Amino acid sequence: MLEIGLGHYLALAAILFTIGVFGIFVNRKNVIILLMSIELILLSVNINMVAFSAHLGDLTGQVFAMFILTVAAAEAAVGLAILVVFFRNRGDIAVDDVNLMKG
Amino acid sequence: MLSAAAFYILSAIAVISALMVVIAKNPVRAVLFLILAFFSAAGLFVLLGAEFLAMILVIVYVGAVAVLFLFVVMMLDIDFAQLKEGFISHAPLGGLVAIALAGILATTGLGWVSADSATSALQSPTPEDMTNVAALGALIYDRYVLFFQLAGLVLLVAMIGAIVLTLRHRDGVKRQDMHAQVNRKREDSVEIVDIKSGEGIG
Amino acid sequence: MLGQLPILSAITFLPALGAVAILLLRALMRSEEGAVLDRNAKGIALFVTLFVFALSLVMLVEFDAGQAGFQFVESLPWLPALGISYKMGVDGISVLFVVLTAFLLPICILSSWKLEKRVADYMAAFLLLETLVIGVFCALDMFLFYIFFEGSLIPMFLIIGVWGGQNRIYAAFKFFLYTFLGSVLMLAAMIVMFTQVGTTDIEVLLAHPFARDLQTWLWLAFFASFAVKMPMWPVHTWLPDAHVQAPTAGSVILAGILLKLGGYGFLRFSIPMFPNASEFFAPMVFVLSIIAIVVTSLIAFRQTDIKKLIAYSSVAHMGFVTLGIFTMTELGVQGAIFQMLSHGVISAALFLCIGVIYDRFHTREISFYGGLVHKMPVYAAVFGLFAMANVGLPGTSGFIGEIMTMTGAFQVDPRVAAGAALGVIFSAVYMLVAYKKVVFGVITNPKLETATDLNAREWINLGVLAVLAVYFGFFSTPITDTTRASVDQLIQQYQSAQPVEAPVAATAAPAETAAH
Amino acid sequence: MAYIVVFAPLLAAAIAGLLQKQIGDRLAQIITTGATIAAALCSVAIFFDVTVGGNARTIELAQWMAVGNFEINWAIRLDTLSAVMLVVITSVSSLVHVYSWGYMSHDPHRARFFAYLSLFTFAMLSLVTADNFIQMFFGWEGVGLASYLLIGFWYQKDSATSAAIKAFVTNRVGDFGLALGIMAIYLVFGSLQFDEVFAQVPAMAEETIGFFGVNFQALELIAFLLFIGAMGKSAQFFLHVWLPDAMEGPTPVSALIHAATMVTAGVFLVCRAHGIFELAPNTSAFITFIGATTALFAATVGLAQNDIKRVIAYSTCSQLGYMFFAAGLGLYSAAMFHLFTHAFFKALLFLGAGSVIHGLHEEQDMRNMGGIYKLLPITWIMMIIGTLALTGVGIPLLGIGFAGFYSKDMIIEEAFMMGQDGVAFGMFAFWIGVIAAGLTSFYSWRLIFMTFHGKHRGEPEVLKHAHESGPVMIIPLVFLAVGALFAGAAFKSDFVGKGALTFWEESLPPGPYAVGNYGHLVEDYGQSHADEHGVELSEAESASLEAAMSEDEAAAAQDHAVEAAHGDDHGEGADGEHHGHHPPTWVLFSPFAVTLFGFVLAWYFYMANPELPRRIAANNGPLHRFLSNKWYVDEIYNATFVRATRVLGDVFWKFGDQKVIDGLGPNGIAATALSSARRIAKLQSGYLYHYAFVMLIGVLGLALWLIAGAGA
Amino acid sequence: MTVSTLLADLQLLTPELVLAVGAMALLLIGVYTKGEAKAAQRIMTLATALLVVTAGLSVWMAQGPGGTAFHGAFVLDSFAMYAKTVVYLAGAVALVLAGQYLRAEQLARFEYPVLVTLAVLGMSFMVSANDLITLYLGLELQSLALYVLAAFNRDSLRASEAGLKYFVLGALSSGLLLYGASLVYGFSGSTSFDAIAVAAAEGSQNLGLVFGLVFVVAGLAFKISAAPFHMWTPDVYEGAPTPVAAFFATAPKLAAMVLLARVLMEPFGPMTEQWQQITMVMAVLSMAFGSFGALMQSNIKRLMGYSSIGNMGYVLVGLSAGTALGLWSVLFYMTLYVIGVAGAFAVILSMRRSEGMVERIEDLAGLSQTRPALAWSMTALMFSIGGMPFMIGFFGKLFVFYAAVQAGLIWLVILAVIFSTISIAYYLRVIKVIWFDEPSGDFLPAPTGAAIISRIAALIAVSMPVVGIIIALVVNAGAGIGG
Repeated sequence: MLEIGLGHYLALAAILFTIGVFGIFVNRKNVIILLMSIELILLSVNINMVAFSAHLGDLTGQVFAMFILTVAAAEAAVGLAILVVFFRNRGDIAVDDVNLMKG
Repeated sequence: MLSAAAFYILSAIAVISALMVVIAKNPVRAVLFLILAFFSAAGLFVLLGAEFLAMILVIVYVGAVAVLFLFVVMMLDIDFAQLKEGFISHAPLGGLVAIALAGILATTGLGWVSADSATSALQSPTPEDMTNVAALGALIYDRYVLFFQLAGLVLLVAMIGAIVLTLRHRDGVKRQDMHAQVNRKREDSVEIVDIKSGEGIG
Repeated sequence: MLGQLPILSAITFLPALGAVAILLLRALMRSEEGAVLDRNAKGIALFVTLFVFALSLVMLVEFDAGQAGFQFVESLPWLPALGISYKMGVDGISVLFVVLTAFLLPICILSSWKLEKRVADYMAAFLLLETLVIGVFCALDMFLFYIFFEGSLIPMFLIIGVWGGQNRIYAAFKFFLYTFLGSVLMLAAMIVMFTQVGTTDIEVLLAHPFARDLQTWLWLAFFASFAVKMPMWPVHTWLPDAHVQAPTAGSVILAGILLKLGGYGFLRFSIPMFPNASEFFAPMVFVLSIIAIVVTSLIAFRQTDIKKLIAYSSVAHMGFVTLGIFTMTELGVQGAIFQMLSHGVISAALFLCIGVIYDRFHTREISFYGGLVHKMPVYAAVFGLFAMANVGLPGTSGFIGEIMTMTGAFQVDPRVAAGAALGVIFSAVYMLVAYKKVVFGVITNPKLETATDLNAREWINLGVLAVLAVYFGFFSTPITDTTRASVDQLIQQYQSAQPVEAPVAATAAPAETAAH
Repeated sequence: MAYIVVFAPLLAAAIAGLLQKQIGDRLAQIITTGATIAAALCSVAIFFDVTVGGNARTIELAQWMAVGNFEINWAIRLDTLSAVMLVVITSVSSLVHVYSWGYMSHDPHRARFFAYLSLFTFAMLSLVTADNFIQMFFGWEGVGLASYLLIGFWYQKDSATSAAIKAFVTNRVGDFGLALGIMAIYLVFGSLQFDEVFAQVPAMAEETIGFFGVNFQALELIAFLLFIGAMGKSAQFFLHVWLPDAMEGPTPVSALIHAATMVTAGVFLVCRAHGIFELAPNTSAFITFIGATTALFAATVGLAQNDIKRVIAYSTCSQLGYMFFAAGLGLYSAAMFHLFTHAFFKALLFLGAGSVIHGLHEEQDMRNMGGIYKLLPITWIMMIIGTLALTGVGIPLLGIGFAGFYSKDMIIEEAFMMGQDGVAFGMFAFWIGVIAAGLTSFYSWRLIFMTFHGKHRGEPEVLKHAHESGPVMIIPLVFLAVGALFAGAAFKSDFVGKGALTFWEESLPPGPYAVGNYGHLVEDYGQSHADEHGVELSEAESASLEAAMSEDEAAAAQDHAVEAAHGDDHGEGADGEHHGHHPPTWVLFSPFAVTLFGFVLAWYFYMANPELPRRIAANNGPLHRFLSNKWYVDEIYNATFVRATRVLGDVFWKFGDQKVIDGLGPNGIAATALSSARRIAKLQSGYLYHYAFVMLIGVLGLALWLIAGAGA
Repeated sequence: MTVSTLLADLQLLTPELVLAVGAMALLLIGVYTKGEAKAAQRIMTLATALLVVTAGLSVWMAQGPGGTAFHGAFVLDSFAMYAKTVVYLAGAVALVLAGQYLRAEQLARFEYPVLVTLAVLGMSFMVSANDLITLYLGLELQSLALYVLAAFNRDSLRASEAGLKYFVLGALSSGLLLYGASLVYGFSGSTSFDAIAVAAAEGSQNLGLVFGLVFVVAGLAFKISAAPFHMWTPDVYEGAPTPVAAFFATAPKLAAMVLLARVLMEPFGPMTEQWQQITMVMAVLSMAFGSFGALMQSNIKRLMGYSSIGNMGYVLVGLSAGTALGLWSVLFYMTLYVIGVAGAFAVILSMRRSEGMVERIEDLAGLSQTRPALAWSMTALMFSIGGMPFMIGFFGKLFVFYAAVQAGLIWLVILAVIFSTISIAYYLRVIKVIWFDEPSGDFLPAPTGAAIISRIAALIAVSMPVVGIIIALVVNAGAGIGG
């Protein structure tokens, strides 16, 4: 138990991942929180990647994680831009309000 | 032993702050918790020997992304009082599903076994004689140069996207136009007016 | 002479070319020239259909009735990756249906001569329909058959939906979806057959012995399609709606030809390809046929809408067809084919008859009419003739099919024949009562005072049909001789597929033999 | 010649029917009548050619159907049986054609009428000249069609068209049986040619057919099914309902179709297929029973009818009953004989009634007639002759009488003899025959008295305009009257007597009477072809009758009869040696006696005491009601079959088709699909967190599905 | 990596290079062109030309042998070549369709064609991906561009809502995909498809790998909008500008499907039995949601959204076969689907009245009388998408079903044919409105591009003889991969 191995990291990543997902579907307050939840998911993936990388002694995981970080940043930018556009049109970013189209 | 303690502390902080991100009422606090989570993750990366990624995480995420978040939160003039309160009716079910998911994934992780072929399949084994930064650098500029370029394109798209969505030419707003400034000619701006003395500018 | 000419392709695709010509013509003409366009569209349609009819007669003359196999075969590789080819051909079973279709189309066009609503589209739809239906009868590739078979739904859907009556949309959807659902199951079965045999060539498939268990499933899937198309009880309910709502010419085609696709399918696929399953299910088909004959006759008796009545009567008459086919005796099968052809003439004529009065008074309610004979004696006579033909009076073609199928059925199981014969009684009841209510009596409805008798166009249409209905009532051999060789082969093949020579006489018990 | 007989009427019908506008009524009448008369003349020639010349033959015309063994040809078969029918049909038809010139003179649709008449004639001819069952079926339904057209000739009358439908449909019920019978024949014999079938009959006696789980004797089943057809066409009990209603048609039609020709087709069928019926004793017994029942039933109903034509119609029905029980007992030649004579006197009666109706301006109700014999004297005389012929008046021992005397009494006597021999229902038939004869006498004379005698009871206006019919109507009556007077006497020998042995040749058995009395002549027949018909024969017959007479006294009281029957048993045994065939005298007299009784009773009721029947009618006792309502058969049928058809039709339609099939089928599925669509649309809530949740559940579900699947 | 190997590698990437360089060049040209409208017009034309040229280039490349580049991260086989050609052409068509619309809606900005070009570039990498990282980056390149395009009409609440939904859910799906990718990487020790295939053969029962598979498939299923990851589709189709929806429905679908097929067939080839379970479930769910969901729709774009869900279900039926036949039936179906949908959207883009664009199905009422040519085209296209015989779309269904039957998935096929009956009902509804209903008003003349494309697509839809050609192409393409 005290010996920290791959499994511990994977478990931690799993928990973070779940929290991120959970954040998406229980959140009705604020779309920004959704974006942050997504960042949490990506973070958990990165933890996985790095943990595997360390475990396997292979740098590919880290490279992958690096690109994930890059993309995540890009995603954040686009996401926030869309959010801003939405806010300008709507004047609100409560998740509950995003349901003009349905059925 | 020490690293075990560090792992537990850092991961505890990460989990708690992640939870706080999700449940915080105030988005600003959520962003701050996010930053905290990133910091602890960066610590974990250090524990795993991925120093470069740890730094990137702090610099890119905390320095850029999280700040961007903060900026947007601030910019969008949201009346936080109006934001709808509390968790919703299906939170219990959602929580159950989440716990199930987390349980399954964590169990899988704890009992992880890699394929036998994994060792032989490694594309870029960690070199012994290089620092993490150097090793990564050697990889992304050589073997993974394609990805590097692709990532660049992704960022380009993000840039175009952000601009195309948010950039507006508002009327009545003074903005700097380098091109106009540089090409400005005397004739455009200066008018020599011959004023007879004593008559004033009529 | 025709050995080199792709006459079947010509017959099949000329109408489609005509349709394209009409549509192109419209595209080229200005919208204010609507009347001219309409006239031209009618002219093209009539010319094309008549020409196709002439071609079909040429084909019939060239057809060698003594030969059981397919003739005028054309084969082009189409999708060689899957063994699908463009293969056309006719044998004794299908050749007459081609002629029937080609024959009825000019009549449809003529009967729609007075149409004013969207004439170009109408004519194009009918021409397309002709291509598709003739294609069904000519196709010698399983998927080609399916393409034509299903494709025919499209123009018919439009015909019912655009030029139909009050409730046309419901009827069109019901027609389309009902038949579509049946057919897609057939498609699944066809795919299974293809995976089994590795070809879609009907000629090859005809010779392929399918495993017993598989036959059962394949048979059921094909049955789902053909039974709906026939239509057999209890999947017949689309037909009354479709008929009632369809325009006259639509009803003519529907009753005259489209219903025959099911029967043709049974003869082309179910019986020869799945002989064991056919034998196994024959009792079920008999029961359903008898129910169809008796029950729908009774229902027809209660109709207040004359078209619906004829529609139900069609269901009953198709009951004889399924009955005859599944007796798997030469008499029964020949009778079934004859019945289909004869029904093609008679029901077409009956719908035309209804069309005549519908054109004049725009209602199909029986109670609206009465005493028409005073104003329209010729119409009354012609309508009477076809009513009697529908009843199956000897001397009309309606009789031959019925007596042959029933006699064939009697050879297999007298009970079946007895049940079917009941329908003969009921058909007299509903048909004569309806005829009386429409034609006889005194005119009580003042609107009928203005009625005018048949005009020349209606005369020609009905006259030609009447001559056929009576001629084939007295001389059936021109038809049965044409079909004989192929039917004989079909039955021979069927018999040889049975494990033990099934006792033909007395009560055949196919269920037991098939169970082993 | 045969072509002329069969096709002249067809051609005439076609011309008159299709070109009626172009050629006009007059020409149509001439063409049709001419054609029919030509056919009649030719058929007489053929009759002699066949019977005397022995030129029975079959002319093949064309192939009709040919599928495997199912080969059906159009043909004209000429043998004695069909020749007899040809003569009856064409002669009566010609007379009716001529008669119609007068009767229909005011009708605007004469051309159509004559076309129908000729069409009917053609159909009937094709029926009797068929050489296979299918062609016979063609004629069979063809006459049904013509009958339908003619009954409904006055299509503006609802009752007429309804009656036409009733006739057609009831006939179809019979045809149902006939068609099945034909199919059964094909199953058993593998052919439908008369010759081929009849040749095989003896070999098939043991064959059985499974039908609804029961194995029937094939021949019994076939015979039974054929007889159902005959029942329909010949209006036998259960299927008789159409005949009285058919009187809605013009009277000449009734004479032609519903008296002389079409209704006898059933008898013809049984005779034609006698080979089968002979080997089907049970069915024959059934035929006897039905025939006898019909004879009695129709006679009783005839008692209480007031419509002049209906009375005659029921009379026809009753007489057909006679023919059938004769056929059922195996007396085919006797049945044919009665058919032959009946054609004349019944046509005479109908046409006479038509003359009355015509004279009284379409009055048909006898209650509104009376006392007109002076106004229509010739008609009156003709009707009397017809009635005498129908009631079979004749002098028993001398063997002299009207046509009906020969044929009907022959049947009654032979029935007695058959009963004696223990043939099923023989005695039953005999007694019914006797009783019905009395009833016949009663209603026939009732008709005469009510129509012609007593005070006029209708509108006086009518009486003023009442007139005798013109010569064109009277002449046919005269011709028929001649037939009614002499047909019996002239042809008895050929049909049932000595001549029958050679007359029928292969087409019918000559009958027990002929065989019993003249069987020994058969051997001689081969050697001497001498012309021994006619007088010589009837002399021999009367001699034998005289001999029988001497044994018993003229009185024929009922109580006496029983004893006599016993006594006769012994006598029969004694007679056995010389193959004599003689019923006891009381049997010979019994029809005569009851006929007389009937006449007296009718006279008492309608001449002596005319108030009595009216009071009976007014009292409306149960018996009267029962009879005047025709045993309530129509009502029962209405309550059962007609109603059931309606109700079933409605149930199958509104409940079966609309509720169950459409409700569960297309409409139900459509509704389910639409409600599913609505539910799915509701699932598509538009909320991000729902979508995310679904995705997550999806991943989780798929993962678990896979793990569970892999584990299982 | 030496320069020579780099050059050799880059040779295989010729179309991508052209596209990437071209896109950046376009960006520059756009920036330096005066006048927004003029820039948009010019870039639109250039971008279309660029895509057509690239398509030609990729056809030309198809003459070559192909191969792998960058240490196996990028593969160019016949499968990829075929898919690329179709994707480029679909992109060009999307641009043609967009031109007049954007001008009319005052949305004409030069970034639009640039974004489309970059998205196509992303797709190009997707179909050539032979490594998880290529896969991810290609996917993200495409997705980010699409997110922006969805919200391109930034003044429209609907469009921005569509963009937001698409983005959030898309990011979530990327997260799922990445999580799966990480597990796969952790199990197999490599991100290369070849190495993964080796590992998968070894541990097809391994829980971690199975989870990896599920998560990766889930992430990709989102892109093809297969149920239960389909929920975004109708909303985004409805909300996004119509030409964007047209683009969404064509090229990205094909690219994602090809990617999914490759992932399943190559790295996870040894796990066919496992992923068959997933694709079958997704196929059934997609067909069900697609058919039922569309029945009650009144917005034609939304209807197309549901239609695409359903159609992806049928494709998954073919994919579930897991055979070479299944693979090319997928390619074939997708090709026909892309043609049909492009044509259908061309018709939708022709639905303009003086008051602006209309997109209710009811607005098509009486089209057969007002615009017969358009009506016949739409009829043919609807039937083709619905898989009705005598239209080319039928063959798509025929072959996916055939593949499934051959693989023994007969029950799946029976379910599929039943769903196809339900789905034909809503295509029929469109046809009903066009033909049976009385005209509710004429449209303005259709934009030239849309008119041409709708007619060409309709013509292809009814010209059954050409099926053979397409089949020959896809059979050849499908032979490129498979395991």
